[in-house]
Amino acid sequence: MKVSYFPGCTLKNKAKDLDLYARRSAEVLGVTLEEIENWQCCGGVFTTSNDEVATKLSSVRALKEAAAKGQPLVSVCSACHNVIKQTNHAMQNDAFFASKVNNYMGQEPYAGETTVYHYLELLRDVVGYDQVKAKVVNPLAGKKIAAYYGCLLLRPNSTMQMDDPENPTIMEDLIKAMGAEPVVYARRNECCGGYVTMENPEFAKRKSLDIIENAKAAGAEVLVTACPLCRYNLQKAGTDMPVVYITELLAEALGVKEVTNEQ
Amino acid sequence: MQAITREQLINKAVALLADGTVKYVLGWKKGEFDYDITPAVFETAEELNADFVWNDFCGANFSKYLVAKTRKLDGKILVFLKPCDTYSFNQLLTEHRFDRDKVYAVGIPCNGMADIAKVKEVCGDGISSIATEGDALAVTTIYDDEPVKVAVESVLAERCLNCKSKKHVAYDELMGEDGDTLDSNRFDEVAKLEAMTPDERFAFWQNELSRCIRCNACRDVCPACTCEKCVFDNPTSGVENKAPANSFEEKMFHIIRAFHVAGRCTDCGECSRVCPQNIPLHLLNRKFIKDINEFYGEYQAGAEVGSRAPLVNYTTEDLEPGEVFDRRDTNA
Amino acid sequence: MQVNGYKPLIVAFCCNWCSYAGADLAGNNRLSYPADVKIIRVPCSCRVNPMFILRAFQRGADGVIICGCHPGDCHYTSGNYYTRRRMAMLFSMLDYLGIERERTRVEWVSAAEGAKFAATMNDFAEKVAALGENKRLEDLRCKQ
Amino acid sequence: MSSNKKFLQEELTRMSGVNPKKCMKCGKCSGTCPAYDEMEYHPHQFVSMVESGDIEPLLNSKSLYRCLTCFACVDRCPRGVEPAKLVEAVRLVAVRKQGANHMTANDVPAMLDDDIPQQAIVSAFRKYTK
Amino acid sequence: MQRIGVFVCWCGSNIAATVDVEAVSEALKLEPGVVFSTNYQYMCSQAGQNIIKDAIAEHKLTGIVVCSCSPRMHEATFRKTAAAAGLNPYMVEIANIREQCSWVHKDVPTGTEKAIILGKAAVAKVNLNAPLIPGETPVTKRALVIGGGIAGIQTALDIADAGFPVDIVEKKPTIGGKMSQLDKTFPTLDCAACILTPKMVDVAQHENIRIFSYSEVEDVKGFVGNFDVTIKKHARYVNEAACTGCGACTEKCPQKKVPNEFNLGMDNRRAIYIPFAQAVPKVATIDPNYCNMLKNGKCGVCAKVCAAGAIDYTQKDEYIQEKYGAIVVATGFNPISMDKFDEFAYNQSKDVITSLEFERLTNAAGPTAGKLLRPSDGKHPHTIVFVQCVGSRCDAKAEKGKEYCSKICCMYTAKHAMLVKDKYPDVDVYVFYIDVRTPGKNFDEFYRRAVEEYGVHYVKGMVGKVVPEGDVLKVQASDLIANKQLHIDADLVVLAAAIEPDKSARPLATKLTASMDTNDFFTEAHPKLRPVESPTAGVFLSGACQGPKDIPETVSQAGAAASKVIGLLAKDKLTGNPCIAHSDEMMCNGCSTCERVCPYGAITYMDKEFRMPDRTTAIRRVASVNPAVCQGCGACTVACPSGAMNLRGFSTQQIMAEVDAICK
Repeated sequence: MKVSYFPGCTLKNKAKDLDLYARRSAEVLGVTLEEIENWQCCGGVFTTSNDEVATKLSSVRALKEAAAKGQPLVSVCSACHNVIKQTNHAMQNDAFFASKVNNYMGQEPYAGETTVYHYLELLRDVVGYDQVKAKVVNPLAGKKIAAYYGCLLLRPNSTMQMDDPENPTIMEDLIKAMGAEPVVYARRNECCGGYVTMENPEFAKRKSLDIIENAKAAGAEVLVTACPLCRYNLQKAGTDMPVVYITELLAEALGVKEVTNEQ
Repeated sequence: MQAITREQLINKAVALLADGTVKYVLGWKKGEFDYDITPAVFETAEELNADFVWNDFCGANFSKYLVAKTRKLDGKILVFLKPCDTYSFNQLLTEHRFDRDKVYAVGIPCNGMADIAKVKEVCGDGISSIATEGDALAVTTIYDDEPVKVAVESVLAERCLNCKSKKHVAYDELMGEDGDTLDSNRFDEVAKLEAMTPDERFAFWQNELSRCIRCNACRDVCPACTCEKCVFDNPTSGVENKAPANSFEEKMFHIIRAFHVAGRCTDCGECSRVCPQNIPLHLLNRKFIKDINEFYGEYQAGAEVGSRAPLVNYTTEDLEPGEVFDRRDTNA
Repeated sequence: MQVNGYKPLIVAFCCNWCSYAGADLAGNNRLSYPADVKIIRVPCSCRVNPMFILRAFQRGADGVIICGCHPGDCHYTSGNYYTRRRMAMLFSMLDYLGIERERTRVEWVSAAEGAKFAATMNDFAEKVAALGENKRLEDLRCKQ
Repeated sequence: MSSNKKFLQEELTRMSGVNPKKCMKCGKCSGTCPAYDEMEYHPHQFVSMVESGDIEPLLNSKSLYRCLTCFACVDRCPRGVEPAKLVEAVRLVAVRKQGANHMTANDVPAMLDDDIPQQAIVSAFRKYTK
Repeated sequence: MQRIGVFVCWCGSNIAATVDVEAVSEALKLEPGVVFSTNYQYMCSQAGQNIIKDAIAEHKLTGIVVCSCSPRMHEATFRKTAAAAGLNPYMVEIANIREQCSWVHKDVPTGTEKAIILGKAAVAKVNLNAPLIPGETPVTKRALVIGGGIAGIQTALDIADAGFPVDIVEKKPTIGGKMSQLDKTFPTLDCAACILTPKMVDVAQHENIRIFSYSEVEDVKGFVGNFDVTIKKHARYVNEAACTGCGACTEKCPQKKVPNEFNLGMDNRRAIYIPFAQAVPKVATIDPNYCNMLKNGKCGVCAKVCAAGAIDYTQKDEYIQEKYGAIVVATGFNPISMDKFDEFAYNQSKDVITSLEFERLTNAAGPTAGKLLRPSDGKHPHTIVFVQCVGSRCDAKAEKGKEYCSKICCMYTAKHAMLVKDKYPDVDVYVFYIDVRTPGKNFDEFYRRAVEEYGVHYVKGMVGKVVPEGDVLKVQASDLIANKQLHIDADLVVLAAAIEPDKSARPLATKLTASMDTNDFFTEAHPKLRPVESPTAGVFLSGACQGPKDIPETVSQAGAAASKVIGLLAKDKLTGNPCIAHSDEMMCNGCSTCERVCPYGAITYMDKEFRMPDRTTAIRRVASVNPAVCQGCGACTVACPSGAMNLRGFSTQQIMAEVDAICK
């Protein structure tokens, strides 16, 4: 099947791995990620104020393009997914906001018809973890992997509706499907410090250390994440805990990691 | 032009009669003219071949006839239901008005029905025959032997132009393709009236309702009006009246009738179709439907069997009667 | 009550348990309201049939008010909730037909609210009187 | 409350969609906030001060730029108050003023290192500037 | 045509000062049907009543109108007067010319004019009155109590002591309910078992009480005084009469790994079990989900060791039919699931527990024999954090918890804190609260003792996150008074979970046609004045099924419900209010509209054969009103589109006649 794909600025730049492994793995699983034409940066964060219109237009453009193709819109970056999903939710539920957006955009009005998936949801709900498991050629047996969700994947739950926001399993179940052992720890949905790292790196470091300590205490050997900023903050904490993108592990398990490296 | 042909319907009916599934067929029959089609009961293939009619004037909603027919006839009845008829069918089942086991319902698609008043606007009075020719009607009048061609689309009834659903919500068997519920503009007319001043509204309705001759056709055809005895026919009800005595009584009749069917009316539009004075009676019912949707949440009578009508339901947070105006005024 | 020389006729339907008792309390406390208001006792506001209201207008009433227990306090637990829906619908329809909104009202009056009863009736009578005679819904033939 | 305060209060509740009157003052938002120790005014105080119209101190506080918009308070509030949306609205009122950007392009180079993802920069800009 | 007498009262000067009573009685003489009209100083006096009685006899009156004070004052008086004179009491109508006329209007012409109109309306109504006779129904002198917790036990004992037979239906294998799981009770700290188990024994030994344990109500038909109930007795695979409760089977059963629900799964029981030592009835029950014999026919150990030969693997569910005059609902409550609150890590750590689990942990008969040990590693905790209001007082839109205050948590948490400090004074105890709610006798004193004498740390604020790390629970919370965020390393976290009605309540309410609120608590007939009766006649409410309650409150409500039941069962016959709805079968459509608005479930339908106008016959569905259940609100009369439904005493025709008389 083919789905529309919104990579986002960071995946074209500092987080090329996240993007490449996601595409490679998807192909193995029978899904082609079709990049949206002329996509623009989502802005990184969703501005919750309902009088903020212009900051959400790039998301609506991407959503409309997917709608025109009749495809779901998929992103890998947690931040992009959060912004797009919240924008789509607002288009569906806030008629006043939607009318203002549609005034800006002109032509065909958009009312939130597109289904928005995070890459993980695509794997769980469309492809199916059974299918993932069946395609694993290089099981990550014996690896104790701790999933780090951060805040953006799960919250606000009323909009994101991805998983139990306090005790999620979507990444753990994928880790299991890849043949590794998931490590559950309570701080996996606490914030890493996010963009405040720009102004206050010490603070982000403290937050990230708390998370890493908690994962370590639970026996984690490696942390996985789907967000470049989370990965950055966790790595900057300066511990020996490796932090990798979940797509990288997936590519490894599916046996397509080396292919990408050779290129 | 309808998607299903007369022959297909007759073949279906004959087959069901032959294999004993049904004993009777409720179908359409030509009346005095080609356009005043009336419901009729058929029992044999011969009768069907002779008199069964299916054309762009078969608007009659058969659901209501099932109340009397199932009670009277001692075998299973085949009924052909257009999408809008199925809503009335369900509503009557919700109200236990007939025995479902005595009915074999065949859903048939409908492309909309013609409005004879609109045909007459084009061709004038004195119509002697109407024949369907593809997407057009060939209308012959007594004044002219050469038939006038009228596109069916141009004379569709108002209720069909604002069709709410091409989807059948009840049937035992479906002929042809099932459609979807539609986003119709059926409340636009109501909204237009709401936007008028009270004086304009009063003038509008006075003009319309003053034409009422109290023939009771609207009541008699209405699939929600199946009362064993109507309050307006009941000498002990205190509101009995047989004929319009004054301008108030038409209002009383029409308000009470609309109120009695509120939450039960499926918006089939039969009332307006049969009104000999062309009073847009559906605008009263639609007003209630629109209010119900706005005040108590979307509700479509007959969409499912057993649903609880809004007027026999409540929430503790319902709006106050005094607030209905505030609400409209701020919406307007 | 007279406004511009017009004395209205007002029919008030009061539920036995709350509003009728509230009217009695207004009497006990000698709180006056216009004699134009005539009360009909019903067991519950949900006993009020729209036909009664139209009948009153037909026979020359200028205003009709329905009083019941406050929502949640109905003696029969849910009667006034039905009243609320029915009257919201009926009033909306009358308005749609071009009838003056001020001629109909629903008010919740408890048995303890004698003062509210009197104040409500004063206010309602004044508003109805200001509208003058009920020409639109009145039946000339029935009026003597 | 002065008319100016009232206007500001109404503006904030309109922008955020938050009704501060729903708050039952349990403090769970502040109990859960990861940036609590960085803030002079804490999430529950934002709610309480907007409710009482005491908004000026919030507009001038650095706390506005410490909220991570991690939505922990939004998801965990038992009353559905959504404090983070209120913080965001106050911040927007602050930065929408002429020349009141919290961060400028000139500030950025000093904050960068080789690894920092673009996402962090655009996010900070969206949060701190207008 | 009626022969109507009109009697205008002066009420001293109360009426006569503002209303020309003579003019009123004269004017009403001219009304249709009126054959006699008079006025008198005090109609309610003996002399006044005699005037009425004499006039009824002399003028052969068939109906009377009294123009006097409010019917709420003297309608009953004048009805008795009429009855004494041989007139049906429902042929009396009152025109209220005092409270609603003379007292609210100032001048005589106005008052008189209005009094005449009110009199005319009453005359118009009486013209259409018909004699009414209240219906009578017999009462089955037996009560059913659904639920065998402390509420059901107390209600059953009180009814049985008054001499009426009572059946208790309990879905668990034993009665006792939640109270049997508790350790101590507030505010006296006496042990729950010590005060409950004697009552359970009383129930078991009472000659008027039968216990149907491991049973549920399957179906309820009938109405007040005459309920027909089907009770489903689940197969327990043990002959109750033969079992001596010796417990040999429960020791020998090889299936040892069954989570013990009595201890909330904190330890295991066998597949054949007696829930606890003081269970009533003390009879073993086989759990078919775990028994090897029942699952695959291999084992049979219990049958071998049972000296009484009580084991019966072939036992089937049994259905019992019984008639009752009254039904008491006492279905109780449960703590809500903590699944939606995992920021407190209930599903991520064994050491995060609910308060009910804590009760079992401190109970001498519990899984740790009363020693306070952590479920994860059996170590003594040193720091314990209690979190109040978990899932209570939540916004409805958030769809996570309950909107209401669960009422009992503040007190039991103070109790828990005190119990901990009592046994282990070195343990640090924190209680995070939003408000401490202690309305009750000796309640606030109790809570203050926890703070002042026991040194429990009460912190105003809420826990935001619990992080299990290693063997500690890192608790992050706010201290609103200190305006600080606290970080506490705890060993045990106890959540005061909101309580909700038992899941069996909703289907039961449907069977009883009793109404419920949106939280599934049963609704009372009147929130203040009839708090233990359901709006459905003959159905009474006891305990937490009506709303959150502590033990003292539950017991008092249980007693109140019992007294209402006793009052009902003491009657041989029930006399109804004759002003009730009735349906004209000829006009009824059988459409069920009336049934849907009836708050009492008084309307049922039947198929009836009718002769049609064309001389054929047809079967039609028609409504029928149960006169013992209908309360006469009239909601059905307006819902009915055909007008078949009418209300006696307030008929459509009568009210229309009043309207006409007023508007004439």
